[in-house]
Amino acid sequence: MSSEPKQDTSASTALDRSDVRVKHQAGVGGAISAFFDRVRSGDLGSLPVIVGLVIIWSVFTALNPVFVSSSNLVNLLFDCSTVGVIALGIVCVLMVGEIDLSVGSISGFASAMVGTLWVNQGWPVALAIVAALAVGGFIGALYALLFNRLGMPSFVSTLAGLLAVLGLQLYILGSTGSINLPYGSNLVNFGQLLVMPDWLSYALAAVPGIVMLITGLRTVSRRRAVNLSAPSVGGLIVRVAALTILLELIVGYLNQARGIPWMFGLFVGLVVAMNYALTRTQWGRSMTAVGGNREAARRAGIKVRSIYLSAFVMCSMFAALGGVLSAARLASASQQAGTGDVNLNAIAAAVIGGTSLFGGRGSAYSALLGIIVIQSIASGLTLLDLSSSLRYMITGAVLAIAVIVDSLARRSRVSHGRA
Amino acid sequence: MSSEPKQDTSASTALDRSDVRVKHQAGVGGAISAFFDRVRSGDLGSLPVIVGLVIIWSVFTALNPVFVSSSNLVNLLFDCSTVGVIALGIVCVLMVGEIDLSVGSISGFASAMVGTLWVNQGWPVALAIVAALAVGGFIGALYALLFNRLGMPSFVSTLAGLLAVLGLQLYILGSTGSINLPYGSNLVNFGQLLVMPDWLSYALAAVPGIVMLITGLRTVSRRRAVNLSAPSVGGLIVRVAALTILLELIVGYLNQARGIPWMFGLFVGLVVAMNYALTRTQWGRSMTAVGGNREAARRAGIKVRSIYLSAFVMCSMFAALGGVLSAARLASASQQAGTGDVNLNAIAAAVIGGTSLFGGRGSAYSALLGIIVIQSIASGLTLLDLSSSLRYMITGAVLAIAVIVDSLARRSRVSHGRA
Amino acid sequence: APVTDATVAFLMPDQASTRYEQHDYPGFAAEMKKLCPGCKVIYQNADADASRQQQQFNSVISQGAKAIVLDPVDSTAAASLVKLAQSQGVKVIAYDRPIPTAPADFYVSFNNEGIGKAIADSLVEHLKALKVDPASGGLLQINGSPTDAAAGLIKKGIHSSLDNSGYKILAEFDTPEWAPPKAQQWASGQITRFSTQIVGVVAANDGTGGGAIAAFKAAGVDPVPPVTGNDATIAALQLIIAGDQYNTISKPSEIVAAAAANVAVQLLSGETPKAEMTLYDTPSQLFTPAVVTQENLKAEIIDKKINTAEELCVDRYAEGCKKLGITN
Amino acid sequence: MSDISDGPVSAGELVLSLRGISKNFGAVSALTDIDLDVHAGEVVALVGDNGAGKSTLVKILAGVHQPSSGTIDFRGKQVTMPDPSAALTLGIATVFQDLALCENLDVVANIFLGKELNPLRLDEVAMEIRAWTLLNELSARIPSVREAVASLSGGQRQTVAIARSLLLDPKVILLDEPTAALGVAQTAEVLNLIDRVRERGLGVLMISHNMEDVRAVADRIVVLRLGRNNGVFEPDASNQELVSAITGAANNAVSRRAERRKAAQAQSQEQRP
Amino acid sequence: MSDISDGPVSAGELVLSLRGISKNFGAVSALTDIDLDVHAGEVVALVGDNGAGKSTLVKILAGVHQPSSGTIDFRGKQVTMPDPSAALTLGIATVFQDLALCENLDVVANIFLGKELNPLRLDEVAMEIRAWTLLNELSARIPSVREAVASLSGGQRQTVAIARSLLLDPKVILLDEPTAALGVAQTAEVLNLIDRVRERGLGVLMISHNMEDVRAVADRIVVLRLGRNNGVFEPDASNQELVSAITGAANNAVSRRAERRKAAQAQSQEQRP
Ligand SMILES: Nc1ncnc2c1ncn2[C@@H]1O[C@H](COP(=O)(O)OP(=O)(O)OP(=O)(O)O)[C@@H](O)[C@H]1O
Ligand SMILES: Nc1ncnc2c1ncn2[C@@H]1O[C@H](COP(=O)(O)OP(=O)(O)OP(=O)(O)O)[C@@H](O)[C@H]1O
Ligand SMILES: [Mg+2]
Ligand SMILES: [Mg+2]
Repeated sequence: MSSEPKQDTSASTALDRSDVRVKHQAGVGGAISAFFDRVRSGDLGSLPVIVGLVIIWSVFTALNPVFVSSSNLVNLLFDCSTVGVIALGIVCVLMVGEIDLSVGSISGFASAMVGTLWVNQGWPVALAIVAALAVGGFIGALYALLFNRLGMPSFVSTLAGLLAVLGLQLYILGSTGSINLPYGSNLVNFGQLLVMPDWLSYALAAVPGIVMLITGLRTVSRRRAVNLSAPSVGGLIVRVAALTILLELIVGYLNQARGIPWMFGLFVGLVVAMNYALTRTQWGRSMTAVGGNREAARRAGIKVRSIYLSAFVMCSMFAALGGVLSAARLASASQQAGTGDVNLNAIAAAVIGGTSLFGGRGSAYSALLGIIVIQSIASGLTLLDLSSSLRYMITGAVLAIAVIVDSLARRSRVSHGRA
Repeated sequence: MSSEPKQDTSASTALDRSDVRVKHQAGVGGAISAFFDRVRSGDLGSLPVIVGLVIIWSVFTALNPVFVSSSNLVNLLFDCSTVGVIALGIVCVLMVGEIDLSVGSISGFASAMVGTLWVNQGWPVALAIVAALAVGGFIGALYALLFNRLGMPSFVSTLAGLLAVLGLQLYILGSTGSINLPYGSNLVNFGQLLVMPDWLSYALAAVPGIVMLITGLRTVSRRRAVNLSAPSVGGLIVRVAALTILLELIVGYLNQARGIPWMFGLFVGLVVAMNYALTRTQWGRSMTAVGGNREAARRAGIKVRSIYLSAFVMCSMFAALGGVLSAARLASASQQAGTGDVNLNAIAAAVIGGTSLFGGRGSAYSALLGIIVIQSIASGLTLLDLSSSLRYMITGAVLAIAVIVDSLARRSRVSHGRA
Repeated sequence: APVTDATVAFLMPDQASTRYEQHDYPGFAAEMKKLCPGCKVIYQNADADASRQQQQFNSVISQGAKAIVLDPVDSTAAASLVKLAQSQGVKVIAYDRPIPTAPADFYVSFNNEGIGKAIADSLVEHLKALKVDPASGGLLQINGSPTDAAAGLIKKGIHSSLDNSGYKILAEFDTPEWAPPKAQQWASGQITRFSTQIVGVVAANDGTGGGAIAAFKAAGVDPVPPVTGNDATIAALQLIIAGDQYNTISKPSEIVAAAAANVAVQLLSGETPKAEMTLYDTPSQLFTPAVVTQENLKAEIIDKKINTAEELCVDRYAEGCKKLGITN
Repeated sequence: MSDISDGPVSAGELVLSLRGISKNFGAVSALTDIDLDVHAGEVVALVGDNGAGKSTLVKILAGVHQPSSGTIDFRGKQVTMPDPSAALTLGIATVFQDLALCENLDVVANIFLGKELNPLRLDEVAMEIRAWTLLNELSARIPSVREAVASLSGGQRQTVAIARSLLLDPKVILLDEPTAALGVAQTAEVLNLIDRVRERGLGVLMISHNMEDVRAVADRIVVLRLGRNNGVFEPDASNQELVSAITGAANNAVSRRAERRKAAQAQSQEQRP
Repeated sequence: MSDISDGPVSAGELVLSLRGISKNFGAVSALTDIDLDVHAGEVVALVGDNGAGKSTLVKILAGVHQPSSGTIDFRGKQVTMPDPSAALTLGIATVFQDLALCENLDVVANIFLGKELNPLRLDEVAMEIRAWTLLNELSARIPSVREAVASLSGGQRQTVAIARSLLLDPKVILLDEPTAALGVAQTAEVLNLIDRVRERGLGVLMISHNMEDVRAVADRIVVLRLGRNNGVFEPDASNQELVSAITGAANNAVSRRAERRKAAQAQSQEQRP
């Protein structure tokens, strides 16, 4: 179709810089001033949530300095990982504009399955985990079936699932009620004790910067080669340096106490993998498209049903994995596992991190950020002696404050015409 | 602008019947065949949910005939009223595409307020109720403020509210934990005992038919007068007769036991009023428009912010009223009022009844229908001797079945091109 | 006149522990079968929801129940249920938790406040026996759900014991929904906060106790300070065998449930059941629960046939069982 | 504000006057320093390339966007329009390019949205008859006004949006590509309508890409290019002139295509005989 | 299915043939008994009043709707298209009237949606350069291809939708009012494009309300009226003829307007001298 390509841009201006109406900046200075432009226009990604987080942390630290002690932070990382993995699944379903209310029940059921199969039936632990994940995936497939074939709203089907799966959990725990997972077993150690060796954590903290640098440089050279504008190499290096220094400092601080939990490493690994899948693969593009405009995606030839299927299945499997991790963390599989506010916390984490409930907008990092906000509040409050009533009130207030910064930023984005 | 009106329809065909592509039916036979056409094309309103309900009822009756005993049904009506009123509020926020997760907490808080103000502080009961409703409305106004001014997603603000208001509830109940409302007081009698006199319930059951007949006849004559097609009078009379006979039969059956509770009467009255407000007033039209396309509504000159304000305030006030009613029903205001699954049940009732989570589609009747479905399941299962695990599983399954009929009907509607 | 075909309802409050379905109801049903083979027993559990309990209560009356054994979700709210039942000639037996404001026909129970006091007392004695200096630290107190009336009673009992024990309470927490992960998270926070000052933990049930133990384990604290529990779940008994948990409460629920069945049958046949005392204007019969520690585990659990050695002494616990003389 | 919008408009009065209007969306300057006047009884056509900023200007006048700088005078008084309802109160009715209809409402509800008859007891019969009248005036072919707008065809929707704007008694009508999706008959009716509206002394600002339509109804043609004013033309300006003002070059796609077609026809005529 | 769509198209081959297609939406019969043929290397224009059923027909051919009755033959074999991806696999590319873009995705992502380069590691650079090439070919003025489509103007969006359809190598292109929102230059480019596409031997079905554009590119003009076939015309048919086939009457709004204008001009000329 390119029989007559007419590039009315001269070779000197890049192909994508031909429009006179757009301001562009170049070089390191340009990158910095572009950043401030973005701050002013409110286009900030997750920065506002991070600012909210910093506020919360400062306040809690002022109230009780133990809060930022490295050992408390390590605890925080352990606690984040379990519900965080569930929130990651929630991001998947929210991306396509659906919801799963049953992640709590599924996580509880998965922990019960691991408990019974491994401890009571004597299966190898890996097999028990695989079985739990498979059953989780099956439940998700069931929701997808109800949604795709019968058009049942996911709110209703997963509400039914919430009850039915809770029933299953109670059923398989049966007479025992709760099952101890053996202390000293690998799974429980993974959930409670295992941390990365210092050298590894330092090395891993350098990886994001290195990857960013390499891909960044390659993109720059490829874009230059085809006459597209390219970000300044200076700006790239500044950003890489800032990121790497920040990460290494954090790791260094945490290594003063026990260090980075492997479980948190797993969680972050999953977040990074999901982020890659959502932003850099055809599947992720299709997820975003389906969430944004289902009919347009269908007309573009996307197999919309398989996308929903994958979203529901991934969500349930992440929920099951989260259940296994929390069983490991607690060293027990009990009837209470997954009940209470697990559902709400997982959904709230995704939403607080910036994933939209209405589909088509979100990122894997929102699960990470959101769960850190939620667990920071919980952890900060455990360090203060408060009555239950005050504790609830303050949790509510702090949650609102954490999100206000983000809301304000988004509002300014809207008023600048980029909603 | 009507300087040159060109009606190219002759006087013999009605103004709205000029299009040759549309099939029209007339007379009683026409009304019936139009009904079957609608059944085939899936455009059925709440009929599918009613079919689902009938299925549930038949099964429960087969399992335990006590289910349809009039005394059990009267209990069912009492139980429906409390959460039903809350669900009515949920319909309001869902209509504009938002959500309120804190209705449970607000209802609990309202019952705690009535308890402390009335019983402990000696306020007149009416004043205590008004105070509770006012505080409920204030909380809703706060959400609206956060939403309108800061753009905070209602999921997050009401989640924060859920926690903060629960804290308030625990706080004002303080050490006592729970407060008995005096037996024999009007409020408690209203919630537990008072039923309508037989004659009144028969009379009220005739009202819908009469209203339908009068407005129907007036519409027909007005439409005829201005050369618009009008529904057949015969069809109208058939429908009125069917409705009236059905309602009178139900009332007669319930009057065999204690009769229709006043509390249920209040609930139905509110549903009818809300239905009128949503379908027959400018406010209701604006609510639907804002939920369907916020920007279009804004451009049409609708004060979008006031609409959101009214939705949130009404939701919280209905939640507070629901809380007062459940306190009356239980004759106590306790710490656990409004916790548990009140939130989920209220939202689920609205959704099951056919109100969309995404805004712009729903009706006040969905609260009524949905809560009857939910409470029927609960009531039916109390008549069977089941372990908790089985009860959960069956609740989930029955819930799914109740909605499948509706989902199937909606699917056929989509495939007929009227989604 | 002896009853032959009455309907009796057994209404339990929640799922927070398995005892209702694993012990109370089977015990009640078995005794009913013995006393009145023709009687029908309806079991319901309200999942900690007072409205649902009210619904269940109404429903069993619709089904013709003539006597209702009620373990109220909310003791205050249950008063209206009692009044309603009695106005229709239905007998109500308060079970487990009392109904203070409206006298039921009978009250059969353990005493939740007593349970709280017992576990705390046992822990304090243990600490005193170990000669732990009250000045060297204090205790953590983990209560049940802030919205659960029974948790309030246990909390009251624990306070009545600890407040004049000499040991101070470092921090106290109401665990939402009795959720063990919440207890664990809170305990983790306190461990970073007080580190070695924590000499013991009074937890209101086995789940929250288990959460506290997991927190200590996760923090690498060894040995774990003594932690209490309540309910004698298998998991908790195993932890006691392994030495991770200090005590729990064994409630011979079957026996109490059987007593309730006895009372119900007597009330139905018009007799007046024998009462040991009167509590809240209600003729009452109270059972004392037993605190279980390593010392008396065999006597209280195995010998009383509450659990078998096979159930408890699976692989990792076999060694501990041997040490305690449960197996040989 | 009421004193501005209430009095009757005198013929030829300057109803709308923009000075130095700019609008930035982040790094994009959609409009720079725009001046524009609309008089009563005048049809001003606004033309320009895709993305020239025409719709942005209309949205500013309709109160949808706020300008980054510049002033708007309405009937001699400087006004600000913080939201669309302010513009509607002033008497500015708008047909948006994206129509801005509520898909979940039916045709009647959309036409009367925000100005329902009898707010506390909607008069559906009166609204329906008025809707039919308006739609027939526009030669619309709509099967039923009680269907949701979602089921209408593109042209039917556009007719509904135009009908909306006629309902109130505006002083100025802004039409953003009102005939883009309309059939030939409906387009003719809309052009008739514009003529009638002008005769009644209203100011009309019309955007269109169809030069023929523009020349048929406009009294003045204002050209925007890349967000800036690029000349004002009389309706008898040649196509050539207009197109080069719009595209910014005399040698543009339109002229090239015209030449090529001429050449091709010449060639085929050569070959044929 | 692969054997149908894979072979090269021979010139003049009947690629698409519809017989007796009907489509009901509830009580509305949008299409009744439609017959239509499209040959390779032929541009068929589909014209008709608003609501005549043109878009419905296109949607049926694109697999969006299923016909209530009738058969579709593609390259001699009867086919059913249960969903749009089936039509795409056959080689039918479509530009829909409502564009069907994902507003939350940027321009590049929209153009490549469903056919991304390098599915497991998206090649953003290659996609961006290809997108710029396509857009420049269409004379599009888009500030940045990395902005979400939500921020584009109406015409810019339409260009994006057209660019989409050119990406694959289709056998048939369906264009539903492709130039409705386009500026004069862009319209000329699209008409050029249609000429080029025809020369490459593709079948083109184009819907438009602009009779001039239709006559400029079409080889055959098919008229729909109220959901039924209403005649086939040659491109040299007179405007009058076409318009009366479309509106169903010789005395229609268009002719009336033309007469009135002539009368008005005559009158003003009388008055002037
Ligand atoms: N909300 C927005 N955010 C960012 N950019 C925008 C926004 N709205 C418009 N623009 C940009 O402003 C420019 C002008 O857009 P506008 O819609 O006014 O064009 P137009 O003249 O109406 O074009 P068309 O003829 O295609 O309708 C475009 O380049 C567009 O990308
Ligand atoms: N999903 C649907 N549900 C109900 N009716 C529909 C639906 N889609 C189209 N129609 C009806 O079918 C008829 C034909 O619509 P269609 O969109 O095909 O018209 P069109 O010829 O494309 O008109 P236009 O020129 O305005 O785009 C219209 O009367 C419309 O109301
Ligand atoms: Mg525009
Ligand atoms: Mg169309």
